[in-house]
Amino acid sequence: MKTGERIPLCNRDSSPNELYGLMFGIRTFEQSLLDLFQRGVLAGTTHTCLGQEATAVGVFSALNLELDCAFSNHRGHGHFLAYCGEAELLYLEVMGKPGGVCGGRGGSQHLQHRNLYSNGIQGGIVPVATGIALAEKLKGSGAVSVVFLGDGTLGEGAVYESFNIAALWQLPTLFVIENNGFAQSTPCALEVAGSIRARPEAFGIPTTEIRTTNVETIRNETSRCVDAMRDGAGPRALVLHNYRLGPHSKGDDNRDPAEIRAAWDQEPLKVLRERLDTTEVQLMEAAQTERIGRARERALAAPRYEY
Amino acid sequence: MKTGERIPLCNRDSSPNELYGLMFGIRTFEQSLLDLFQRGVLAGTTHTCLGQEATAVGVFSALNLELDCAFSNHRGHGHFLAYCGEAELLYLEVMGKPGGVCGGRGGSQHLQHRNLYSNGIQGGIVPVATGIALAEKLKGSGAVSVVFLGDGTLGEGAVYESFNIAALWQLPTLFVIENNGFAQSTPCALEVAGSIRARPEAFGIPTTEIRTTNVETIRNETSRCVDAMRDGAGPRALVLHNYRLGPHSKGDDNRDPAEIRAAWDQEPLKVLRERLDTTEVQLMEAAQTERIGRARERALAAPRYEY
Amino acid sequence: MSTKDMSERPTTVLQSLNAAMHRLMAGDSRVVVLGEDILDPYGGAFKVTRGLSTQFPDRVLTTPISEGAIVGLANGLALRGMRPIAEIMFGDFVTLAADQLINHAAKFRWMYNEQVRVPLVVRTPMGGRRGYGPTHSQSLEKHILGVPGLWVAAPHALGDPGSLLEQSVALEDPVVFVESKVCYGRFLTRPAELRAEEIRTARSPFPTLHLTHRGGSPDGVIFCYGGMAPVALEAVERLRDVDGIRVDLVVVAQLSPTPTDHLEALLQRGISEVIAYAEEASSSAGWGAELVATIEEIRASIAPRRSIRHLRIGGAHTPIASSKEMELHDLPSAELVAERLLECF
Amino acid sequence: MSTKDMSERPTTVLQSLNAAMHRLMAGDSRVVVLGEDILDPYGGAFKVTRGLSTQFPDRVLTTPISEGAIVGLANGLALRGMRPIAEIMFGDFVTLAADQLINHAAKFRWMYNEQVRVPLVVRTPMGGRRGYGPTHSQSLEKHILGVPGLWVAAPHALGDPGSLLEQSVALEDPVVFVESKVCYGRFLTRPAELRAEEIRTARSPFPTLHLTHRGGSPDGVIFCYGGMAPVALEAVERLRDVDGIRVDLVVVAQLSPTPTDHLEALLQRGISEVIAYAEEASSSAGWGAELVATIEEIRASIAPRRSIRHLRIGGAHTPIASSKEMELHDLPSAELVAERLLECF
Ligand SMILES: Cc1ncc(C[n+]2csc(CCOP(=O)(O)OP(=O)(O)O)c2C)c(N)n1
Ligand SMILES: Cc1ncc(C[n+]2csc(CCOP(=O)(O)OP(=O)(O)O)c2C)c(N)n1
Ligand SMILES: [Mg+2]
Ligand SMILES: [Mg+2]
Repeated sequence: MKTGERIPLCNRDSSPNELYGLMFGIRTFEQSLLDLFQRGVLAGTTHTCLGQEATAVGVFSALNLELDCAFSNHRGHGHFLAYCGEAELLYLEVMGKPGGVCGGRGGSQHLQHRNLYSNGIQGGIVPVATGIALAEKLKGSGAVSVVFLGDGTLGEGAVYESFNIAALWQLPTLFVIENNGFAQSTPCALEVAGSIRARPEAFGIPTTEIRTTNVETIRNETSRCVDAMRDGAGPRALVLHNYRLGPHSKGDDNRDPAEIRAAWDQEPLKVLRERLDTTEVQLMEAAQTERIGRARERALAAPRYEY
Repeated sequence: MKTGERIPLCNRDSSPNELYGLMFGIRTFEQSLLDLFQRGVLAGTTHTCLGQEATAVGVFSALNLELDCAFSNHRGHGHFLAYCGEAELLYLEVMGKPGGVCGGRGGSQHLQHRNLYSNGIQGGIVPVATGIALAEKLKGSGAVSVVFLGDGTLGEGAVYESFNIAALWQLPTLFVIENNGFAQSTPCALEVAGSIRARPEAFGIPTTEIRTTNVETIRNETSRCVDAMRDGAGPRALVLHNYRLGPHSKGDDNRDPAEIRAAWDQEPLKVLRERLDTTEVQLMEAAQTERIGRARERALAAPRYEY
Repeated sequence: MSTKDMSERPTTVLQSLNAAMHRLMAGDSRVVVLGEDILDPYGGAFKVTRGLSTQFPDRVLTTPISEGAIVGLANGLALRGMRPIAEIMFGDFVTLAADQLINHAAKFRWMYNEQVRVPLVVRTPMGGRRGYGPTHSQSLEKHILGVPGLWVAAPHALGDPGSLLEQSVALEDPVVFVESKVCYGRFLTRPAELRAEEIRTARSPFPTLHLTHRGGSPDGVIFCYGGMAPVALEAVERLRDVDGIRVDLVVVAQLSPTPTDHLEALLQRGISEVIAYAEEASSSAGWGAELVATIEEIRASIAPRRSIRHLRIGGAHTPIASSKEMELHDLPSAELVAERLLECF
Repeated sequence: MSTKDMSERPTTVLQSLNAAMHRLMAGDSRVVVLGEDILDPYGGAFKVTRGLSTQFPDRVLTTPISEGAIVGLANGLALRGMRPIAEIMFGDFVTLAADQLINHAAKFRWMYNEQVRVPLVVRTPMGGRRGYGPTHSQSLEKHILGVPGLWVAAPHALGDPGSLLEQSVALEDPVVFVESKVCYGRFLTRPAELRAEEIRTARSPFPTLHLTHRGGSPDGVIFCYGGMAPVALEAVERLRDVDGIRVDLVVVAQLSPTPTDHLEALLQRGISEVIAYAEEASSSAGWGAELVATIEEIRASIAPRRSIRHLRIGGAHTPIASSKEMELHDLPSAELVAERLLECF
């Protein structure tokens, strides 16, 4: 597959500046999608991770990107970009063009690139990711398998079947549970009873819960989980709390505007930017904007399917 | 439907003698099934509740049998008999005869009588029972809905979807989770990770765990759950630990004979019998043996389907 | 509904369904509606449930993302005398409710020896052409046809979707009600040039719509349902206007059990030499196959020596692409239907 | 396997499958077997996995009761280069794995643009006549036919079940392998009086077995698969011996995708006036319907004026009773198959 210019990726040694750069790249990409939709350039649907960039960057920067596997969900652009940085391939895919990472067949929710997979069925990906962990364990590859699920996806029974099996067989599966406050239009309180954290714990899965949008904290906690798993300690769960800044997909958003405004004060880019040097931030932002812009323009110029 | 002589049922006021009598009736019924299988009179399969009679009698004696609903599983004869005492109808059903409680269509695992239902799909009955609780709540009937599930059935995702919804909507569902040590040939440790009790609790369902074969304790704890639920306190779970004395169905049993022998020392009939008057016990046993025997003989004499 | 009503006040499929939902809830306190994201102001992903939660807050329940349990709950509700209408947000997720439909809902009545009824309706939108990709565009109804005890019905813009829904709720048995997501915005209308007749029987209560050209027997017939109705109609018009070929249109609403008596009635009116079956799913082991087999059985008894050219026309036998061009290319269009028929003449 | 092999050392379907499982695990360390209760000494509910956990303890995994996750795990294993063979204890529970089969296994290869393969096999026993009742006796395979990307294969006692399993594991795509629970104990054997020929092609690798009477063209043909093979064979013998009617037998192993090229080859040999399709499930929207439709399409091109009498013979369109008498009455017997055919002559 022909790949264009990539966004620089992050690892455990990346500086806050670099982490910020990657998050900003993802933000820019996602915002441009909403823009392309509004301009009628994109069709179908898309789910952006605005406000949740720290999860993507925090988790993937803790992984061995050559080795580890990840299964992403419907809200997977950030995961994809933090995994491989191939903005152009993703643009092409979302645009349904032949050059896309899956030739335009999969589109936004159905991505596959090297060790990264995604699918649009809530919950169903969780046992698959658990099977990936089993495969890697049987092969002795040392890889871990990461799977992303939202608060709403905790409604699906497949999740608990997977918790049970991952725990019984001590598989290297990392369940990243991201509570962004909503499932589509439904607030968490109407779809999740009891405690999120207690759910994997009930199956004997050590669970870390963090209420922060600090990307470094997320990277640190992920690293601890991954190191333990690589040492054979069995599955881990990571419960992250954040807020979805954008609409569920591209449509209506019936949430309280004040609530959304308040969330913009704690969103991961802002939180990190406050600690960084303004000039460096501006340089980085400019470089990313240009990079993403080039990817977008190249993708826009690429041919569509013709019959 | 024509019904023969019934086994006397129990309620919250029933004496230990009466509780024993009902348990003994169930035991006698179940043993006679294994016997009929061996004699080639029965075909198909059957799952007896030998050793688990205290669950059936303890739970149903705490219910309002006119009002409350119950969904039973594949191991449901004890539940059926403790609910309605219709031994003859059950014999006929298991024999596949027209006079059976479901005309022989359902057989052992698929029973329906008044407010009692059962089905042979592990886990699938749990959301149905939750829907029954919802119906009764919407109707304001005051009924509770009881559902029985084994340790092995905790493997099914449907169970957790139901925990979540019952808790969210505060439905009067009582989840009776019976850990009899095995799922078919598989010991609990190979199929249940973590803690059984923590599972409903993770969804915010108050859970009572009892490690006893004492039928009165089970009745008391069930009563407390049911009373709370009738007062609108939402779902409850009851985790019971016991031991399956017989084979999974009628076939092989690969368990350690010493383990099985040890379990016979703690089985509910023995435990209760030790506290009762021997003469009364003998009278009661004789009466039940006769009753069950009559039901069996009448059922054996009844016509089969002819085409 | 007659053609006249439709022309008086233009109504969309969505409006028709939504109005029926309101009527159903207002008219019967046993009706309970449940599904994901159905509360106002959102009112459901495709808005069929809009306004219900405001009007009937106690009987409209937004659920977690638990398709299996949603249908399981509906089963329990139905067993206890309620009239649940469950929504599965995308028909693609009906796979998650397959066990509740096949091993619970459909079985209870018979296996409990007619002692219970399970009057539930599961509504769900199927179909592509919206760019939603491989897991949000399928027409999976073929996989739940032929289940003893389970009805499958499909409204369409040439009929009366709301009445069909009311009929479904009135049935004593479980019904999967397959909506077409591209048709929600369509106006209910029937072509004035064609004579319309509805067949319905006690055994097969969901009406089959027969649209015929006036004067003389047709050159062929197209059978279709749901979202393919407007596509097939366009093919009929194209064949007539461009190619001078007169093809009747039959729009089936009862997908399962097969409305054998309706088919018999149709074949009694005359047996076409060419019959096409237009469906959006790939036609392998699908709805069209069942119709071919049933029609052949009927033909054998009423015209043992005649032979019919049966033509199944469906989508590509692949998943459905996100790419707009690929998706539209792979799903059966009016052009394709017309072309495939033309090849027979 | 030839008829000769079979007579040399009597082998049951169960032995054939179990031996193949052993060969597969011994020959390829990527093969992983998973399912409920499959560890020795129990060795699985129907014993197909017997001995495996003793020989290959690391690659035989007994699972919790989680049919969905079992197939999900197999998906993950297959994506990462393993060759999982998953067992679903009773075919009735395939409903619980429908989402993993339809929305995951079958889609990955195509929707990921051919970048992955999903070589998994899901083995499961279907069928009744054992008195197991409504939720343990069904033949649900009709509901998973016609899924793009998913193979469905069925071994039978007239063929070589073990080889078929090996073929399934060797395929790069997901296969549901439908065993017949009443046939496990049957000896592999073919009737000496009939000439046997196998059709297999690159496009349709699972063989179709054609059993013909010697000398002259037959009066009719019965198509069947899996557990219906011995039943249909008995009907063929009864028709020949009692009624003097010569009916060929075709036993299909590839249920999906439809082996159209095999059917074409068969029809090229001659088109019977009567073709029966014997299946254990109710035939509504089932395997037989797909065959009728496909055969009609082939017939239209090679013999446009001929007409075939198609006869679907299946079980009652109800759930399957526990009652032995009712169950046997409602499932298609050799008598029924023979009678239904006789009516055509
Ligand atoms: C099985 C299934 N049911 C429903 C949907 C439709 N759906 C897509 S995203 C979504 C909400 C998911 O919520 P959550 O898991 O919290 O993730 P978020 O969107 O908040 O990231 C729903 C209901 C789906 N894709 N799959
Ligand atoms: C969905 C489903 N999977 C598998 C089975 C087969 N099966 C019947 S009973 C059983 C074991 C159940 O174990 P548990 O829940 O502990 O109940 P117990 O038999 O011990 O009472 C199994 C696997 C089934 N009936 N349904
Ligand atoms: Mg969310
Ligand atoms: Mg158990």
